[in-house]
Amino acid sequence: MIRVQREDFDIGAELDALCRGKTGIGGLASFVGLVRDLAGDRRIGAMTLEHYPGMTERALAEIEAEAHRRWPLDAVLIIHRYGRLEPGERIVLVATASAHRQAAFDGCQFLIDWLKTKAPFWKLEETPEGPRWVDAQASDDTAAERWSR
Amino acid sequence: MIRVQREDFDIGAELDALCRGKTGIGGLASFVGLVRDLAGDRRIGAMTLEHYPGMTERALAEIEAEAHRRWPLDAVLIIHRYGRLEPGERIVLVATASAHRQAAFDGCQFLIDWLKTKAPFWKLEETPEGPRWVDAQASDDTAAERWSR
Amino acid sequence: MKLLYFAWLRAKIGIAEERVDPPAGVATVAALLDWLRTRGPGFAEALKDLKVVRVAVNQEHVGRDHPLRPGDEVALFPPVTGG
Amino acid sequence: MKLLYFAWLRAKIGIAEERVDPPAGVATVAALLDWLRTRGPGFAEALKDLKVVRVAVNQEHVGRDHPLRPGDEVALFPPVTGG
Repeated sequence: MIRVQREDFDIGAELDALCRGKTGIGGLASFVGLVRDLAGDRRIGAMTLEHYPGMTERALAEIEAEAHRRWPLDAVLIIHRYGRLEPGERIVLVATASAHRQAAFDGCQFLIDWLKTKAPFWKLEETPEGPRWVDAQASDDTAAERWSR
Repeated sequence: MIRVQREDFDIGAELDALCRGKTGIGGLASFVGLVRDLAGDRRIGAMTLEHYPGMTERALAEIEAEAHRRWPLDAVLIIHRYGRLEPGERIVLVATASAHRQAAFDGCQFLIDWLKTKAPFWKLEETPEGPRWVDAQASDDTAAERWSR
Repeated sequence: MKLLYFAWLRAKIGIAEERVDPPAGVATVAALLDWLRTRGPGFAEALKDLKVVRVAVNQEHVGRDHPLRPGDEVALFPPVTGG
Repeated sequence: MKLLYFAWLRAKIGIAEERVDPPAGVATVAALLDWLRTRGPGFAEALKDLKVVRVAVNQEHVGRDHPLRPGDEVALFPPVTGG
């Protein structure tokens, strides 16, 4: 399941809903990305997440489908927020449930690695020197590439 | 933080408490282990988790400390239940928070891998043929060994 | 053809969305980028370094040689930074 | 010396906890296991295959050559299966 929304989400409620009625699940891996108050040595007041409505949903659905193709997953969840977020706020939740924990872990890491290089979101940070668009990180490309085949 | 308890836990509340006030956290990885209704091809009615009070807490505290030594983690959480649990019920929650997502993922996977081979818990399954102690799995040893050094 | 601009590309170009009718020779993404650069200083500045410009056609990431058709939705944006 | 038994070791031996005073020669974990096997059929059955018996002394995993002292808490159990 994928969702793109402005509002915050309740991790516990989302994960409960994901697993409800599925008693073959042995492991549930999840990852939450949060707004940090520091980026390198710049202090961040807040950030605004811009996205490409329509393409975002397509990209996330494709990432979800690819995770199902690669691992035996009982459930996949991607929730990504947009709009203005302050430090400590949740940005994204990805989760995978499987009979086996390694599939859950690998699938979950795949989701966030691919999302970071394929889903059309952009971060504008509020810094003491004014607004600043976040640059893509080479480390994110490296992380995504380990899943290429 | 570690906890050994009979009662269920609320994943969202636990993760919120873990991150509260820590605005340097960029990533929060977590894993929940659940009771499956199948083990291999045996149908499981329920299972009872026995543990070694005292040693359990020591073992979990040591695993927590080792995760902190190995990765730059802002917070570590291990909650493990004991007693009788039915399919779909939560057994264990491990979570790690870090400025960087790879540290969070690696730390989280380390926690569950070490816990499965070092923490004194034993599972007694209720099967149609009667109660059956779960055997340790070679794959768990293999998973734990990748963190040896 | 519908064009969309995101993040600092939108900020530099000064518009988020427009409808254009490129010259007949503009049949690929590469040709579109070359033509857009001639449309004013904002475009020239935004498209100065094409290494940091990504393109989606009909909401799919595409390469520079991707063919274009009149009804396409073409989006230009920097490398993504979500998650 | 306090002895604790867990999981199927407890079930086969039939007790969860006892206080024992082993003979003077029992100075290591290996010697304790050998002595325990002589204490009855439940012990012999539980300790038949020592490859699947783990030992903790004072709540720490130890090897077979670990030395024992009178006040120790010694626990015997199968390989753990939590998580």
